[in-house]
Amino acid sequence: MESMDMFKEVLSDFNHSDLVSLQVEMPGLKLSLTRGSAAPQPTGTASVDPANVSAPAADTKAVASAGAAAVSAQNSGEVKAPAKTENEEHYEPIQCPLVGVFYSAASPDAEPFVKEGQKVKEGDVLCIIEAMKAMNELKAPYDLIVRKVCMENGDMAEFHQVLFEVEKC
Amino acid sequence: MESMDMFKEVLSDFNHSDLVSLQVEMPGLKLSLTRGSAAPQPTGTASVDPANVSAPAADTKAVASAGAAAVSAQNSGEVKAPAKTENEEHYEPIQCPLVGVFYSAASPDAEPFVKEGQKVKEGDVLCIIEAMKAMNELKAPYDLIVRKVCMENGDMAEFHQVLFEVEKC
Amino acid sequence: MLNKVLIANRGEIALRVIRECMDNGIQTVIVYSEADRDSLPVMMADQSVCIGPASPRESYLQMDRIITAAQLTGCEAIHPGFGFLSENPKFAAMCEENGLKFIGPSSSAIADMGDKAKAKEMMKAAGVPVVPGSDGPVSSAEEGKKIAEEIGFPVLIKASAGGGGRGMRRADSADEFIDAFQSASMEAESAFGDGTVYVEKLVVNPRHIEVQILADQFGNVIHLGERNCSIQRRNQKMLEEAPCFGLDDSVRADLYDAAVKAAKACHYESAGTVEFVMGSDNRFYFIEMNTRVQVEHPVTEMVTGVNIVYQQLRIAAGAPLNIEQKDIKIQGHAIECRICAEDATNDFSPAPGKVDFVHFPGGNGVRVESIIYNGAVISPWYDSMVAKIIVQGNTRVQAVRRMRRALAETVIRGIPTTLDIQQAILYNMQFLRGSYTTGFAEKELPAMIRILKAGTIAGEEKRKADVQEESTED
Amino acid sequence: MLNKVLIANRGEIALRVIRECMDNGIQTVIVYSEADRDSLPVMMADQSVCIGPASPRESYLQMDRIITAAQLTGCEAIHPGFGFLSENPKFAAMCEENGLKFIGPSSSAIADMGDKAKAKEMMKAAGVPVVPGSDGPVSSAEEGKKIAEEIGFPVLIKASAGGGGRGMRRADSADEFIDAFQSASMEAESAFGDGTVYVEKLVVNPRHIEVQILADQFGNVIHLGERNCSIQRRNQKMLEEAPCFGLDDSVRADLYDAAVKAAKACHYESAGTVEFVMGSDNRFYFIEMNTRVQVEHPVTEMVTGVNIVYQQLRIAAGAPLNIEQKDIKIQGHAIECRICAEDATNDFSPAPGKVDFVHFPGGNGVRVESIIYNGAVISPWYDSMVAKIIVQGNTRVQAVRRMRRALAETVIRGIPTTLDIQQAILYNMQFLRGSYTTGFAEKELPAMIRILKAGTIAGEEKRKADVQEESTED
Repeated sequence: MESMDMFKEVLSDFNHSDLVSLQVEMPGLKLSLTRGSAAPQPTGTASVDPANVSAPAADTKAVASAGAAAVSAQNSGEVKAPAKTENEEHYEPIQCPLVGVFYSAASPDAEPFVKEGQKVKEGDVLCIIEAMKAMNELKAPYDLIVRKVCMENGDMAEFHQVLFEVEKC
Repeated sequence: MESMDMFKEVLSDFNHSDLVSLQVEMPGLKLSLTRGSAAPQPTGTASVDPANVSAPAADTKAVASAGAAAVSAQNSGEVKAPAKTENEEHYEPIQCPLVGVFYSAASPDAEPFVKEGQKVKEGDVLCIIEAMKAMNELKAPYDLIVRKVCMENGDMAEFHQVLFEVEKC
Repeated sequence: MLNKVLIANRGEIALRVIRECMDNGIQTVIVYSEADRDSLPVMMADQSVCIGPASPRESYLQMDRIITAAQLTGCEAIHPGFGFLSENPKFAAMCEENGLKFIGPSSSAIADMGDKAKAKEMMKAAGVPVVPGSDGPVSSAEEGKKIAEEIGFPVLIKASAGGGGRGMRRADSADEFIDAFQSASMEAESAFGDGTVYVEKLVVNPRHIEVQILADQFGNVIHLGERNCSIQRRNQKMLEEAPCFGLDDSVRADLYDAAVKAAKACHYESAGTVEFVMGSDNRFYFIEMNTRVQVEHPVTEMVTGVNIVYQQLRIAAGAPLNIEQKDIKIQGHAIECRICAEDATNDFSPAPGKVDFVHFPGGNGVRVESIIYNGAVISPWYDSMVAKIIVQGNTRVQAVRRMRRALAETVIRGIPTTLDIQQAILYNMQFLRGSYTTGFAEKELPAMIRILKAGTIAGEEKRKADVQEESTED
Repeated sequence: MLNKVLIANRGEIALRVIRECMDNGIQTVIVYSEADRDSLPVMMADQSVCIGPASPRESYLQMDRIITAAQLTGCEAIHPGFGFLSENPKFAAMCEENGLKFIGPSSSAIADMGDKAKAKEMMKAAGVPVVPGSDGPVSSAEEGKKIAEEIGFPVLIKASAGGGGRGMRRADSADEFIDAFQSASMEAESAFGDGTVYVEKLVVNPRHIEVQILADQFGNVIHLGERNCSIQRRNQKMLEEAPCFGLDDSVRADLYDAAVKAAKACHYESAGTVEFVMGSDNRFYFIEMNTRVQVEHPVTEMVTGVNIVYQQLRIAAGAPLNIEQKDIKIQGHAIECRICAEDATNDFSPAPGKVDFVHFPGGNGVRVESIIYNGAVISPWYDSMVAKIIVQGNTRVQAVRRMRRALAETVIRGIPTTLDIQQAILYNMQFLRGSYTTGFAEKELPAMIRILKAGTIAGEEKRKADVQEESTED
């Protein structure tokens, strides 16, 4: 991203936050912002940087987590996906490798292949994706615990749509 | 993006924000802005930067020339109105009040009404603008010295085109 | 053809004329006010001359400066666009006197058509239907009643000195007439110090139908069919279509005949429009003639394939018409939506400002006329129209769908626009039936605006809720 | 009409089809690769289905996934656009087998026309002129000479196993033939291990002329006139016009007749194009039939007023043609310029990237087909064409001027484009004469590119000088 784009994004995030000040350094940008009006400015400091005002934050998002000082910008690009919580960090997505219908069980009456919380061995069937009248079994790529089943039985799954969130064992 | 464009964008964003101060560094631009308003600025600091820029952010030009801080790039891109030099500061433009042909003299053989360097009294004729077959005398609005004649005899003059640069006496 | 033309206008019509000149190898000079220095027409024209400050009175209406600019830049002709000086007979005369071709009719035709009373008289003489009435003051209630019985009820009794609806009464029958007459006259007396009134037929549920005319210097006059411009808000047209939906061909033939007669009666030259008011009985009456190109001319261009501005330039160059009436075939249906920088949810208040982002529609059957671009600034000094979007379809239904699609494609950010309200019109049942009258805006807009407002607020709250949900999820 | 259509394509042709569906109340589903997630067609379609990563092989060519997506979203038909699967008989057959209407001809018509030898045979049988020749291997030089004398010189002797010009010789007369034959055969033997050669007429200074066809399911076939697509660089068309300038009406009649015969011979359905090569003697020969909509279809739409994609949809829905041959009138002249993200000054190397700013032309007679917008990213994975600009004028001269104007209005920043080289073509004398051949690009482009380069460098230096001057003035 170009510096100016980065600047704009940071500024926009800042404007939409209720931060009092923000300082950021990333490749190509070093920026310091202070919102003033009523807020009495710190006085008598040496390296003023109206910085270490801690960020309250109703509306968190990227910038708010800047807490200390610098957005390390690793999730730059499209910050669409909100930062994950501590727990979710461990979960891996199991994505659909083609386009088809998601079946959670072998037949309408059968039990689902897997349930949330279930431990699954590498190679076990997770679900079936039907495409062009062919039933494609999707197998666990490694030992895992199913944390979330993201689809309903019979849903259409797109390429790379997340079917399960799992925890590697 | 060129420095001046970057400057303009940052300034515009600043103007549209409710920031009190802003400091930014990016390739080609290092800028520090402070909004004057009433807010008493922090004093007694060593790394002052934003502080003593007193320019009220409303007037763009004022800010651009904002002494201390950065913007070294004022010759870039399309700086339509280049900053004036010290001397030119004194010169006032005499603009064409209508659309017509500029005549520097009363007739092709006559001496021009005024020459560069000439002292002129308020009310003296500076030139004639012909429009719709009418000869409109343009008179000196005050005592002045003609510093520059900007038109050739017979040129077309647009509305508000600068005809002379003059020095007020 | 002409060699060099001065455009004495601004905005999209200036650009329309400049483009047409470029497409035909004609050099262009545009005059502009200081507020329009960075406008697209100024960038596009071969030459430009600043003629004054933003205020139209001091720039676009400065006849001397414009004529001088034309002369000094070596132009042969002046295209006045619409608005500003386009229907000013004095300006047309000044052009004539200064050896400049005014691209439009003669100053006398403009003057004749500009004088409403005279125009009505001329039209009547030429056999063009005009709103029937007393043709002047009525001395007594009895005389008025007799006239009213002749022209048929309902009628309006109007103060000669009147305006703003004062001194005006409606009478639906002979029984009501005497009372209505006296009441109108008394109100006129007290309001204007003059109790004189006249009687005129009241056209119930009128539609605004107009016929496009082309006429050359040799007396050849053809028409290019009609337009329905009945969707108007405070006399400002919002949406126009061609042809008028659901009109009998016999009514059309009469309309066209009347329009051609009107043009011939005033020895018309160039493109012009004869405007009629049409009742629910499909009887129509001359209102006025617009002696210039109109905002909505593209819908006619779309359905006839005739380039009206090109024809104006040809005619001004002294060429005879190169199309005959029999060449004119109406193909399909066209609609124009005027997109204005106005806040429909705030009484359509003009909202000038900077266009942060713009994206226009494209594809088959879609035409855009606009001077905005990314970063353009809409000046508060002039008309609020920022774009015209015009579509053509094989049928009216296809045209409506295409317009919905075209508006859906259009993105204008930074200023409020009438895009949404136009889209709402395209889903309105009265509009879809095609038989709407000039009462459309008053009757239908309020509900649409309520929906827009609700939509906007709901959208706003939905967004807020989403944001909250997001933060709680975190 | 159809209710729901899947578009198995991307870029401007996907948008073209989506728009046409919207304009006719047809729901749309687009399939897309991960690289196209933020593309305009994905935003515009009613539904979208991601079918794979950027690589076309893993997305746009994944027949199973596309068919599955169509079935699961309840589509009745698939529009293949051009390129990708549009001329793949297997895909068309798969659609047929899965109860989906393939919007195009039958799989067998695609297969027949895709097999060059078979197509040539069918055309010959149908009385369509094909390039005359030995129609197969020639056993001896003497036999070859006899054939050459029959079809007339100049001829080409070509290796049956050949390619890339090896094993190919030209003979301008009977005298030269024997030597040329032996030399070709020897070269073929050493290059391909197979000395078999055949003889074919050499078309000197050929033009690429093609005829647009529409055919319904009931055997009705009409043509929509011809296009001249002779300005090609490495077999990529750059600029197309309709009609072909300076063709005799008798030649036209023969062309149209041949094209309709060709379509009938393969029981064609939908829109298609019959391509011919035409010599300087105006004799023409069938090359191939494109069994799909073409990039340049808008020029035909502009001059005929027939909406080709709409007709495809109607025909696919099983409707008989609603236009007859006699309804087709060619009005004026149309030109299309393909604007590609390529650096003409660097051997037309594709230059993907982000579009920082875009401004497209508008006004009467100008049409834009493009998926770019401010901030759009041109992917390196696909075709470099970013926009088509199409204009129509009353005459070819007016169309040329209008295109010059339209290109001048167009601003695309952030990526290099072929805008400038297209503008240069519009000022090229050979182009203006209208009689250019497929040799145009090779002959004329180098000089234009030199001028562009010089212009760019000069412009650059001028700018630098200006800046310096400005700074010294300060």
